[in-house]
Parts: sequence; C-alpha cells; structure tokens
Amino acid sequence: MGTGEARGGETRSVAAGWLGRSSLVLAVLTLHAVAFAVAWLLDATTWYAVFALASAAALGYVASDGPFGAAAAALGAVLLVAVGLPLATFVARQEPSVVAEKALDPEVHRMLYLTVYAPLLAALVTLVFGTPLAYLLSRGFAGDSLVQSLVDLPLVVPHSVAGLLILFGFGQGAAFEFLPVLGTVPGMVLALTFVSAPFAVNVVREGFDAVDRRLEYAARIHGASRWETFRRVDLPLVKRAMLTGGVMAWARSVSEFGAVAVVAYNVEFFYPVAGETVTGQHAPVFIFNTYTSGSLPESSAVGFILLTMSVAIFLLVRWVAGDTSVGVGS
Amino acid sequence: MGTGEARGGETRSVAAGWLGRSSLVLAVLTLHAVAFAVAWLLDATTWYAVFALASAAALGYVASDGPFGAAAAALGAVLLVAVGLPLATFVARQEPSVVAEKALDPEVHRMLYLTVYAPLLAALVTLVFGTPLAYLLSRGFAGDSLVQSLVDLPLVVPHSVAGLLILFGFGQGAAFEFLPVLGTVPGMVLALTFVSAPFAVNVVREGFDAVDRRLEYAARIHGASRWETFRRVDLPLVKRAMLTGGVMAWARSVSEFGAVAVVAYNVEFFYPVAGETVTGQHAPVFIFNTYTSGSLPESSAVGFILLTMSVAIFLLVRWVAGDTSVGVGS
Amino acid sequence: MSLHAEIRARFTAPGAEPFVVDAALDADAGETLVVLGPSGSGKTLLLEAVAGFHSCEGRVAVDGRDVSDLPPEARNFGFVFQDYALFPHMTVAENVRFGERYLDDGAEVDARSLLDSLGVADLADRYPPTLSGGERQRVALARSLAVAPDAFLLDEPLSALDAPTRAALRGDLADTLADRTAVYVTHDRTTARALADRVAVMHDGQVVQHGTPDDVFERPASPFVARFTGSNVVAFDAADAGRGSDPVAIRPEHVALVAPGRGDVEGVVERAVREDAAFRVTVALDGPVGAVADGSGRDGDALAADRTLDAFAVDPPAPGDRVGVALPEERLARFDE
Amino acid sequence: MSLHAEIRARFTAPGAEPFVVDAALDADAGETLVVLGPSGSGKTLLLEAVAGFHSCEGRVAVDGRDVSDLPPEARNFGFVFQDYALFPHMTVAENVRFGERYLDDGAEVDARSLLDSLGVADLADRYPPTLSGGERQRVALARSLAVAPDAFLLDEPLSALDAPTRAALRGDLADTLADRTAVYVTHDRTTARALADRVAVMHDGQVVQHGTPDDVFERPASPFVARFTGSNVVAFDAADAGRGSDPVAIRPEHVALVAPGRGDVEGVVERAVREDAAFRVTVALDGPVGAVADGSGRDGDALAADRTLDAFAVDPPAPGDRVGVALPEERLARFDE
Amino acid sequence: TGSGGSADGNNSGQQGTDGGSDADSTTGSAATTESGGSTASDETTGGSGSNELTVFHAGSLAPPFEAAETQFEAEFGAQVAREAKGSVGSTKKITEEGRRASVLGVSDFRLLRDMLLPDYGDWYSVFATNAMTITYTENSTGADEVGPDNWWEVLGRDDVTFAHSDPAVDPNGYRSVMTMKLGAMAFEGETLYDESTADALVEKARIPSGTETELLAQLQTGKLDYAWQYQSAGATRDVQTIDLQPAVDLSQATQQYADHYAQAEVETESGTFTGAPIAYGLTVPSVAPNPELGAQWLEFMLTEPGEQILKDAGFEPVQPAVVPEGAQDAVPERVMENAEARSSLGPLEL
Ligand SMILES: Nc1ncnc2c1ncn2[C@@H]1O[C@H](COP(=O)(O)OP(=O)(O)OP(=O)(O)O)[C@@H](O)[C@H]1O
Ligand SMILES: Nc1ncnc2c1ncn2[C@@H]1O[C@H](COP(=O)(O)OP(=O)(O)OP(=O)(O)O)[C@@H](O)[C@H]1O
Ligand SMILES: [Mg+2]
Ligand SMILES: [Mg+2]
Repeated sequence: MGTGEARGGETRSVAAGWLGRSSLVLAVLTLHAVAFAVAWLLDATTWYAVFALASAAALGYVASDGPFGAAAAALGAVLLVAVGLPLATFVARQEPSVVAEKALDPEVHRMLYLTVYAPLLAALVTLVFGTPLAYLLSRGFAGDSLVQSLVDLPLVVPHSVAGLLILFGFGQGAAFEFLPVLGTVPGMVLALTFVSAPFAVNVVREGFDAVDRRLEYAARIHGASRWETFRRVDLPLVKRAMLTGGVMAWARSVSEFGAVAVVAYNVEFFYPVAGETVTGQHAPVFIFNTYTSGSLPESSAVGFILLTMSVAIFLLVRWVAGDTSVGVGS
Repeated sequence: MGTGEARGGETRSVAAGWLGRSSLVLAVLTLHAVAFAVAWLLDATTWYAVFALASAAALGYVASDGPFGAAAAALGAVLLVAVGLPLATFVARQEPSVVAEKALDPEVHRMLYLTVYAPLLAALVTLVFGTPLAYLLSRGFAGDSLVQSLVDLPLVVPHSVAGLLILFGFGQGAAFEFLPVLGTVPGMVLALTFVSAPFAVNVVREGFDAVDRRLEYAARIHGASRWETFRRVDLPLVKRAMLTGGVMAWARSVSEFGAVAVVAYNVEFFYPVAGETVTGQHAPVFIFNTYTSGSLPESSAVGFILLTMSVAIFLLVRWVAGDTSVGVGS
Repeated sequence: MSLHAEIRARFTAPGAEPFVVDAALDADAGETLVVLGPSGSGKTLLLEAVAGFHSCEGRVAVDGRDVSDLPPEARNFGFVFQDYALFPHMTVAENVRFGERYLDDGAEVDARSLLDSLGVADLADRYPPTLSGGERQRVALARSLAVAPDAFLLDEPLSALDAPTRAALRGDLADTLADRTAVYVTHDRTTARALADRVAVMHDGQVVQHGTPDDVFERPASPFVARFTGSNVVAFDAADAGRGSDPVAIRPEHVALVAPGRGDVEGVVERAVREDAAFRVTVALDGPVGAVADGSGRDGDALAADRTLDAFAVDPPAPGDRVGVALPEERLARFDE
Repeated sequence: MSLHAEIRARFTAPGAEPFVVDAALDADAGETLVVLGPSGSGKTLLLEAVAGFHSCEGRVAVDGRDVSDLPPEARNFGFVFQDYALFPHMTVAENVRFGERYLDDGAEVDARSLLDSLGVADLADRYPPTLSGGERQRVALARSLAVAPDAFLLDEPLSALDAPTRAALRGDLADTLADRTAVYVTHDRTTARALADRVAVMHDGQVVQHGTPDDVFERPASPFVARFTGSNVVAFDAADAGRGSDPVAIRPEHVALVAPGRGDVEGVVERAVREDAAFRVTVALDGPVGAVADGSGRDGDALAADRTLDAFAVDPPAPGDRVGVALPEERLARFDE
Repeated sequence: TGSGGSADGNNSGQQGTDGGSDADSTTGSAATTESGGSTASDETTGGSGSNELTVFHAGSLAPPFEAAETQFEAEFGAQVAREAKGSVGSTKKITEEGRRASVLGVSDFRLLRDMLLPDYGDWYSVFATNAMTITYTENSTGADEVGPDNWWEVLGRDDVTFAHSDPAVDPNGYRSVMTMKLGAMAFEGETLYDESTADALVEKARIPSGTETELLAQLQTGKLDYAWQYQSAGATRDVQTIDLQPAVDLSQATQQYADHYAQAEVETESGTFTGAPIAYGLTVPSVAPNPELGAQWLEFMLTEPGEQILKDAGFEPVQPAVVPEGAQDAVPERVMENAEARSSLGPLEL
C-alpha cells in the first residue's frame, strides 16, 4: 500500500538467524582486513582491490544466487573500492601512539564537541524548515521548478564563495543586523545550513513523492485536518527519508571547510564539559591547522578520530532508526 | 500501486491553464525582484526577508486554502530566505561590466567546460556503480549497515583530507600505479566521485526502498530474469531518484574546492573548442585564484557566471525530465 | 441525516479521454443508497467527489446544508476505500483508532471489539502490509465504522471476503446502516438487494436510474439497466402480432420452463449450470424472437431462467433438451421510451 | 501439464504469530483446481509459494519434473495478483506486452485484441494509477493471459468486476482454461462451481479437503467445509432415536419447506430475503435440534432454505410464519470422523 | 621516517633524465617521503624537455606571480601552472604530500630554511621584502580619522573591530602580533604607545581566519573594520592602507631594524616566533621535475622585469637577492649570477 513493502516477510528454511548472520559478517570482515593488511605490507594494494571486487562478486553470486547478484555486487564494489581503498590506506597509515595522544587531548575533545553540535543544529534547522518546503515542492505549485532550482543552487556554490555569501548576506551591514555572524555559532550554523540544506530537502522531497495521496484522503475523511494529516500520515511515512536527509546534512556539515573557514574560523561556543564559553574550531579547520602548524601524522590522527566517531554515530543512528521503524519498512 | 500516485488527476473548475500559471509566476517573481531592489537600495534587506516570509505565507494561504498552507509556506520560506538572501545580495553586488568582461574571457569558457564536464563524469561514474550498490543496500544483506556506513563516510571527511586520501590511495606508489592521478581528469573525477558518491547512493537507495517488491514478483513470473526485472521495472521506477541523485552529485562536484585543489589544481584535459589538450582549473579553484591574484569583483563575477549556468542546467534537466516522466508521476 | 449530491467533474490523465462525471445522488436520512454500475462507470470517482477529494462543480448538501466548500474532514462522512488505503506505518488497532481524536464528543473507540465483530480481533498488533486482502478490507471497514459518521460512503466494502464471512458481515452491516445514511457501491446484487433502500444505476459517469430496488430490478428504465440488473431483454418480432415490437425485460426467476409447445416461445437448452443456490438454465430461443442489444456491448438470443434444483420434478433439463418458455405477462417490464 | 505442489513455509511479521502454510495441491493436465477458503486461510501465500516468490520447503512439480529450484521466471506459470501489481510506469498495452520478449517461441502478443476480449480496449494507452478497480483487474488478467503459460495461478481474478462482466468473462475464461492447468483462488461459489474440475478447501494454512466439486459441495469432509461451502450443519439431539447424534450437512437448496407438522423438524421463519435469483428463507428450528458449532467461530440454530420465487404456490413465507422443514435422507451428508 | 621508500629508484630514474641542471638529483633519495610515497613522480607527465613549470607559492605572491606568468610564458614559451596556498601549506605540499614543483615561493624564507632543507632543497634565495599594514575600507568605523599617528588609538576603540590571521598557522598572523608589540618597544628611544596599549591591542584582536586572504574578504563584507595585511595587498586590492612606522612594520632588512624587530616574540601553539624583517624566500626544490625552467623563473624574478613586477605589486625587491653562503655551490648558475651569497641577513642566520 504505497510503501514498497513486500508481503510475506522472510521465510528461511535454514534458520540463518541473527547470530549466523553476524558471524558471517565478522568472518568476511576479518578476511578483508587480513587481505588488506597483506596487500599493504607487500605494497600491492591494487591486488587487494582486485580481491575485493572478486570477493564481492562471489558473495553476490552466493547470496542471491546467480550472475545478477554477482554483477550487481561487483559493480557496487567498484564504488566501494574507490571510496574504501583511500580510507583503508588512510587508516593503515595511522601511527597508533599519535592517535592515542590526540584522543586524550582536551582540545580535540572540544573540537569534536563543536563538530557534532553545530552540524546537528544545522541539520535540525534544515529539517525543521526544509521538510515543509520539501512537502510543498513534492505536491507542486506554480513556479515550483524555480524554487527547486533556488534550493539546488547552494550545491554549486564553491565553498569559500559560500562563506562570502553568508558574510555579505547577513549580520552587520546586511540583513538581520542584530545577528553577529563572524566567528559565532549562529554564523557557523547559517553557513552549514547553506551548504547542506539542499541535500536534506531533496531527499525528503523524494520521500514525499513516494507517499500515496490516497492515504492523505483517508486521513482527511477520518477527521484529520491538513496539519494533522501531515503530522500523522505524511511525516511518519517520510521519517526514513528525513533521517537519511538529516544524516546527510549533518555529515556534509561536518566536512565543510571552505565556508566555515571564512565565516567561523574560531567559534565561541558554550562547552558543557568545561561549563563555560570557550573558543574552538570546526574539525576540518582544526585538522587543517594541525597539519599546518604540526605534522601530517598528527593531523591525520585527528582526522582518524573524527572518522571513527562518525562511523559510530552512523551505526548508532541506523540502529536506533532500525529499531523504531519496525513494521514500516527495513 | 506503490508509486504514491493519486488517482483522479486534476480537476479545475476555473481553468488555470499553463498560461495562467506562468503569468502568475512571472507576476510574483517581478514583485519579489522589485521588493528586493527597493530594499537593497534602502539598505534594508531585512525588510525584504520579512516581506518574503509574509508573501510566502499569503501565497500558501491562497494556493492551498488555509492556515496549513500558510504555515508550510512560511516555514519553507525561512529556508528559502536563508539560502536565497545571500544569493540575491550576491547578485545585486555584481558589476555588470566586470561580468560581461569575464563572460567573454576564453579562459573562463575553458573553466566552465571543465566544470561541467568533470563533474558530469563523476556523476555518471557514481550512478553507474552506485545504482547497483543502492539496490543491494535497499534489498539488504548481512552487514549492510557496515557497508552503508562506509558509503556515508566520505561525507564527513574534511575536503582537503579527501584530496590527500585520493592522492595517497591511488596512483603511483599506491593502488593502480598505472593510473596518473595528479593533475589529470581521472584524478579529478576520482576526487569528485569520492566526495559526491554518498549523496547519489543514498538518494537512489531511498528510491529503491519505495519500489513495491510485488512489482518485481510480477515481472519475474512473466518471464523476466532478475536482470531484466531490474532493467525494466526497478530502474524506471527509480529514474526520478537517479536524476535527483545524479544532479546532486554533479552539483556537489561543481562546488568542490578542497579535494580538487590537492589532487587536480591544474588539470590537463582535452578541450574540444580548441581541439587540443589544454590546462585549466576547476571553477572553485579558478575563482579562488582570481580572488588571490585579482580582486573580489572579478572573482565574484566568475562565480556569478557559474551560478547562472548552473541554474540554466538545473532548469533544463528538470524540464527534460518532466517531459519524459509523463505518466509515472510529476 | 439526508444526503443530496450533484457532481460535475472532469478527470484527465495521460493517454485517456477526459472522463466526465455528471451525476446526482439522493439518500434520505437513514437510507442506504446502493450505487450499481459496470466497472469503469465512475462510481469511485463520484464517491470521492462527494467526499471532497476532488474539486468539482455542483453541490453536496447534508440535511439541506451545503457542505461543498468544506474540506473532507469537516463533512463528517465515513469512507471505505475500494483499495483500503490503510496507513502502513500504524498497527491495525492504530488504524482503527485513527479518527478517535477528532470525534466531537470525545468518545473512545473500542478497537478490539470492533475488530472482533469483524472477525479480525487477532490482527490488532499487525501492520497492514502483510495482511491478506480480506483482512485489509475488514480493517478498513472497522476504521470507518469507528468514527460513526453522519453518512457512510462505502466503495465495495465486502468484495474481498469469502461468502460466509460476507453474508455474516452483510447482516451486521445492515444493522449498523439501518439508522444511518449510506451510499454503498457494490457489484454484488445480493448485497444490493439485501441492503438497498434505494438504488442508483450508473453508466458512463451518469446516473441512469435512481429508485427503489423494486423499481430498478423489476421495472428497469432502459435495456441497459435491465441487462445490468440481470433481467432478460427480449424483443419479439414485429410480425408477431399483438405483442408489439418494443423490447421487454423479464427477470430469470420469473421465466417458467414448461413442456414444449405449452409456453409463449420455445427453444433448446444451451447450458444448465448450478450457480450456487440456483440453477441457471439458458435457452436458445427459436425463430423470430430474439434478445436485443442492450448497450452493454453484448447481445445474443438466449434467455436465462433460474430455478432451485427441486423445482424440477425429476432431473433438471440438460443441454440439448427442447423446452417451452412461459413469460408471464404480469412479470414483463416495458421501457418508457 | 499436471501440477503437483507441496508447500511448507513459515511467515513472520511484526506483531504476528508466525503463519504456517503446510499444504499440497494437485491439478492434472488441463484441470482447473479451485482453491476455496476463508479470508486469511493462506490461499495467496500458497499460490505465491508455488510461483516461487518465497523460499520454502516442499516441492513443486510440473509434469513430474521438480521445479522447486527454478526461479519464478523459469517455472512458466501465469499469475494474476489479488492486488493486480501492474507496472505503474508502463501503459496498459505495455503492461500486457511485458512478457512478450520472454516467450520461447518468439510469438507476438496481440495486446489490443486481448484487451478487447476483456472489454477494456480503449485503455491501451492509459497508465494504471488512474484506472478503476475492475479495469486494473482486467488488465492484470490480460497481462497474464498474454504469456500463455503452462499453468495459471489466479488469485481472485474477477472479484472487482460487476456481475454481467464477470459472468461474461467467466465464460471466456472457462474456454481459455479448458485445456490448461489452472489454480484458481476465489470466494465466489458460482465461479467455483462453474469452473472447477477439482476443489481444494483451505483452512488455517492447510488443505482440509481436496476433491471434485460434487465431493466438496455435496459430501463435505468436515463441518467446517460444509459450512464454508454453504451447507446447513445440523446435529439432532441424541435423544431423538434413530438418527444418531452426529452432525449432518444439507445444502439449502435441498431443504424443503412444507406445511407445519409434515416435515422432519419445524420452526419459525426468521428471515426471508431475496438473494439475487434465489429467495433465502431462514428458519429458527424448535426444540432439541440445533446447528452445531463448525469451527468458523459462528454457531446458531437456524437453517437456511433456498427457493426461487415461483417455487412458492402463492406468497413466499414471511418472518414469523410457522413452517415444517423436510430434510430428505438421501441429501444428508455425514462426516467421516 | 616512514614506511615508504620502495619506489625511489623510479624517482631518480626520472630525475636523471632531467639532466643538465646542477646538484639537485643527488638528493633524490629523499624524494620519497613518509607521507607521499612516490606519488610525486606523476606530477608532470612531461619530464625534462617539457615546457611545463609548476610553481607553488604563498597567496600574497599571487598578484606579482600572476603578472610574471604572462610575461614569462611569452618569453620562454613555457606553460606555467601556479598553485597558490598558504606559505606553510605550499611548503608542506612538497615535504608532506610528496608533490613536486619546480619553484617554491613563500612569505618567510625561514620556512625554506627550516622545513625544506636539507631533504627537499639545498638552497634558497631571499628576493623581496614586504611591510605590515592595516587595511580598511571607507565604510570602516573611524575611516576618516585613522592615520599613521593614531591607528593604535582607533583600533583600540570599543566600536571598532579589527583582526589578524591565526598566528599559529600563518606568518602574517604572528607578524601582526609582533607589529602591535613593537609599538610599545623603544626604537631609538621612542615608543608609539605604552605596554598596556600593546597588550590591549593584542588581546582585542580577533582571529577570524587562517590566512590573511580571507581577512580581506571579511573586511570587504563589512564584518571587520580593520584587518592586518601586507603592504602588497594594498597595492592590488580595493582597500585603504595605513603607512605604518618602519619601526613596527617589519619592512627594514637592516641590522638596526632587525635587532629591534627581534625583541618581539610571539608564542603560539605551534611554537615561538621571533620578530624579523619580512623576507620572502624563493627556491627550486631538489625534487623539481623541471629544475632548469625553475631556475629560469628565478632568474626572471631576480632581474629587471621581475623586480619591476614586484614593485608594482607593492613588494620591495631585495637587490641583489641573497643566498646563504654555505649552500652557494648548489645554487644554479643563472640564479647565482643575480644574487649574492651572505651568511646572514641582519641578525638572521641564513
Ligand atoms: N484522472 C482520470 N482521468 C481520466 N479518466 C479517469 C481518471 N480517473 C479515472 N478515470 C476513468 O474513469 C472511469 C471511472 O472510474 P471509477 O474508478 O470511478 O470506476 P468505478 O465505477 O469505480 O469502476 P470499478 O467498479 O471498476 O471500480 C474509469 O474508466 C477510469 O479509467
Ligand atoms: N509475513 C507474514 N507473517 C505472518 N503472517 C502473515 C504474513 N503474511 C501473511 N500473513 C497472514 O497469513 C494469513 C494468510 O494470508 P493470505 O494472504 O494467504 O490469505 P488469503 O487466504 O489469501 O486471504 P484473502 O482471501 O483475504 O486474500 C493471513 O492471516 C495473513 O495475515
Ligand atoms: Mg471503483
Ligand atoms: Mg489472498
């Protein structure tokens, strides 16, 4: 009924339960880790890439019996290699002692806090204001393609230009004079919202596109106003899309250097751990500075910590989301 | 039937045809342009922002009768203002003569060519390899959330770090030694793919999530193999999502500075207009250079040209897509 | 609460001729109006327009009060969708309780007992996507019953149910609808006759007959209605004096099979099929007498007669038997035009 | 092509007890096997498992050849989905032609004439989302007929159609299925008796009776089957000597209404309702005789008798009349256990 | 240092073909860095004989190098590919990222001395000086009153915001702090202001960017009233500048001034910086893919046309340029012809 849901759930003749699955995953992971380690030590990561493609194809073949699975997995693995190989190389280059040292550095903690917090604000702002916009765009109105283009436009604005645009557009000498923009959390959030909003809006709009209008009729006829219909029917049905969009906006914000370096190089923010307002830097800026004033191993250790934290957050979010979206999909 | 399509099409008592619609759009656009111009000249863009919110609310109220429409439009307009006001200010600051001069500069043409072309390649690569991946992620497999996290990880990699990862991950001394990465189109495309793939994969995955599994059953039982089912049923149904994902990946790539500045600051590419291989720069790099060695008006004129071209491309893509997706949605 | 609706709307879709609905419905307070009509005649679109889902011309009046300008939620109708339209993200119980909070009197919805009365109590915690067709339909019915609206709009609410369940629910539904106004779309003539206070027959977006069940079934206004409601339509040869050449209608259960030579006309049994309780004998008539084309796109010259088995002295007639057919004059329906 | 299927599968969903299908079906070459069963008895799941959509234990054999390991597309079945599953991005004609390119013999599909034979020729260029329910169903049927498979699996293929269209299509379908193997799920007893060479009755995921239509309808294997196929189930009081206290079944059309005092039992007419062609008289029986619980969850002590109208000398009995009821011994069906 | 090192045969092989040039390829073994591996060697596909010249340089050198590029290309038929970045960043492209360039120009020659030598270069030249300045626009608060004699007072006002770049990562940043400190230090017995003013200025200054280029943007958007910059910025940008006293503007490469400048020390997270004249460094790294052309670029910059360009861009060319005495042998001939070897520049060791 409009949710792309297959009926008839899972039937597994051989009960490959959760345990079976996760031990399989573990085995595959270990195999890949070992293969990569060997390739790395032999200085032949190309061979690892080849191995990864082949193993993906094999797994695809076995898992969903046949050449289609193999081909899909192999093609997908090309992208995974393109993305994963640099990351794996990056991880392999880490010097554990430097990582450990940086992980204990309170300045790094402050940076991590800011890097989670400001993008989170930006993602929330984006979702709060972007979801109604996505809804309207999905339902269509006169001139919607112009608005859609306006929404998409920040995507193509070069990042440092984006920072300038925020500086020119807001705060003293521009709109909303009372709003301090330079070096403040609001300015940073504005910049992050500017660069990340299009992603969230687009994903959520796709979500609304997939909602069956008849469900809205059904809600209305049972007494729900448009707002209640939106709240109880449309919103829950795009929950997953909002989550994806929100995560993408958050992650996009975490990685933003250009705009932040112009608008909020040093940011004053309230740091609950210290219980006071401190000055800190967004992760990309911090990492860049560590690189400039320190060394590559140091800065990449910080980058590594950032990535680790992000993976943890991703897994957490999907886990929580998977738990709550029971019955609707997944 | 799984496509979120309302039956019963449009019924309009007052035939507000295409002409009526577009003249309404034109009227609203003109009104806003005038309002912004006045606010700009009076140095009171804040008032324009207020006006924009109010007019959005009013339009929302009228268009979909009632407070819900007004509230949705007003909330959405907040984001539009946050995004649009800096852009409008930016446009208002342009010096027409500089823009004209830059628009005629052959070096700018070369830059525009590269800026359309390399991101297009990246978007294609992303779609070709990302779509099977998105399909597999949507259908689920053991360990899919790990793979999903891997796909998402580039999102949080600070942009300049991303460039370093590509540099260290590929090319001489790393995997695929035969592949020249530095300063080449393949290197640039690799970097752009790295930073933009997650967006496309996520959007397309959401698209696959919305496809009714029963339609796959229907295709299979009528004789289509898995591949044929994918090609004739799944793919057409995610066409719109692929388009959105592709456009987002393309646009994201257009704006990338950090990674490109590391991997492909100066790029050698074949320039059909000249009929030879030339060296040029990606738009964000070019704009940065114009700024460091020239002036702000010059570089923002180049930025303005880039934005104008992008809007044209967006509108074109949506127009073409709107034309072909007839009957499925829209 | 009486319901009066006049709807004029035009629907367009890619590849389609515009479909025009131009129809009026009337149901007095407490009445059940059954809407009959071939597939594609616009029953669903009409119901949706009455509910307020499509902007259209015309007016919808409840107890004489014009509600055309009210949004669907303010019209206080119940609606059972032909394709259910259950909320996939809510459990069955949540679906049924959906409208609870919008009830004027703050009443509570007893989802369990409602589901129980429809025989699906054990589905309360399920999500719709894995329900069977008939289960979904009953949940949709329960959801609509829960809000106890002024008027029900029901689009084939029992079509996916097996016969015993349908029969039982039809009885329950008759009780529920007894003192409510309802517009009930169905293809099932049994349901129609069992529930209808009035019947409207639709064809091509228009209501072609609107009257009591007896009116519609026994005195069809046109050959189309006659055929559609199951009557035989017969046109005697003009040469056959005394009868007139206008077509007439007669219901199969009024056609008597008699010994050859003793009826009004005669013919050869073509088929004799058990149709659930009844036994349908189809007779190919001789000579100049023929059934007429009726606009349903099908014509022929065979006549159907329905009998229960023991109505036949010994064995029912078998294909090939020659029989006489009596068409009692008092059972013949003539058309106005 | 004969079809033999044994299916054992377990389905789970949030909030649901696992549903177990454990059933076997048999259809000889050219036979139509009708699957009857209450809503939620697992008919759809069984059909889907046979088609190969769910991995399960058991085996599916076509002409004795095991196809259990073949993917759906290699099984060469046709399937009409209960909820149609039309491709929303293709026109109706494209939907119908979907399977064309996978036909072994490179045959071409004549979509127009197929659609025409189903009465929906003018929909060829439409997209499914705006079709009416019955239109969708016919398109789904056409799509499946187009590939002319070895065996058809039909899940309520006519349920959304109005009676005349259904009757006409049922005839056409009977011709089409005459020389093909088909498994046909339906709730419609008329369709069942008209089409079935064999009948399988499902209950709770299991086939509880599998036999010829006469077997199943006249000689139900259990009170459940009897009730479900429309028979009365009666248990006489053990004290009433000579009859035994086991419940027996009798079809309503075999129950004779006689003058009070002249039947086997008697009672008071409860309801007398016109059911399309027939007239159903429900009699509340007196005294110690009662209908038994039959596992359908409903019990009572009323008996139904079906008559066509003119079977009654004068007027049909009215509620409140006292009548005698004759239960001809030769029409009584006794259960094995 | 690192795990790399496998591919340097490849490297030196390529470099061997560069031929002709002076002593650079001998240090080729160091080209494989812990970070870059030998990614460097795909830098230019052309190798020797190619006419491609890659130049890494500080952002502040962009205007003169841009101007020089056009002339140079016309004159030598070369293809110049410039990459502007912070001075430290530009240097680290070579030392950390394994990139290769034939010319490297930075805003503080000490970066070359301390980071590039000895692994990635054998020598460097000091070729230009610059001066610290304060930039502002006509919209800046106090724009109509500010001048050489009251800039510290205007900067100190409550309603005035001013900023410099991050001292920890940008030479312009620590030089700004030095300038403010020098104002309170006696030069020839005179100070501009007292110690507390200096402290207040340093304390008040905002640090909203990593490099001075971004400061200009922030200034032009009105978010800052004043921004510390190099004098050269004033020459090419649409901004006003204040001519600061030589005692504070770090422009004088003489012993006396150098001694004075050296009193100012700035402590940052990345170390302590000692005041010194602003002296730009330029070199051909030993990993240069095209050292011959690199040397030509230097020659161009150190001779008349280059010096003119530098002057036009607001720099003060060092005439003749200076190379460290110890490394004299490594300096390419055409560079040496236009430079003098010295052991120190004022108090600064070369
Ligand atoms: N948006 C539309 N544009 C054009 N025609 C439409 C549109 N929506 C529906 N139709 C057509 O209008 C006719 C009436 O549709 P409707 O759904 O009301 O039929 P129905 O009487 O409910 O039939 P059924 O009994 O099969 O459900 C159908 O032929 C359908 O194809
Ligand atoms: N994934 C599942 N997990 C648990 N139960 C399920 C699942 N899918 C379906 N069921 C249940 O299995 C039963 C049989 O479903 P099925 O769709 O086969 O019924 P059906 O006989 O086709 O009924 P109908 O005539 O109403 O279509 C239903 O009660 C349904 O709720
Ligand atoms: Mg309908
Ligand atoms: Mg079913």
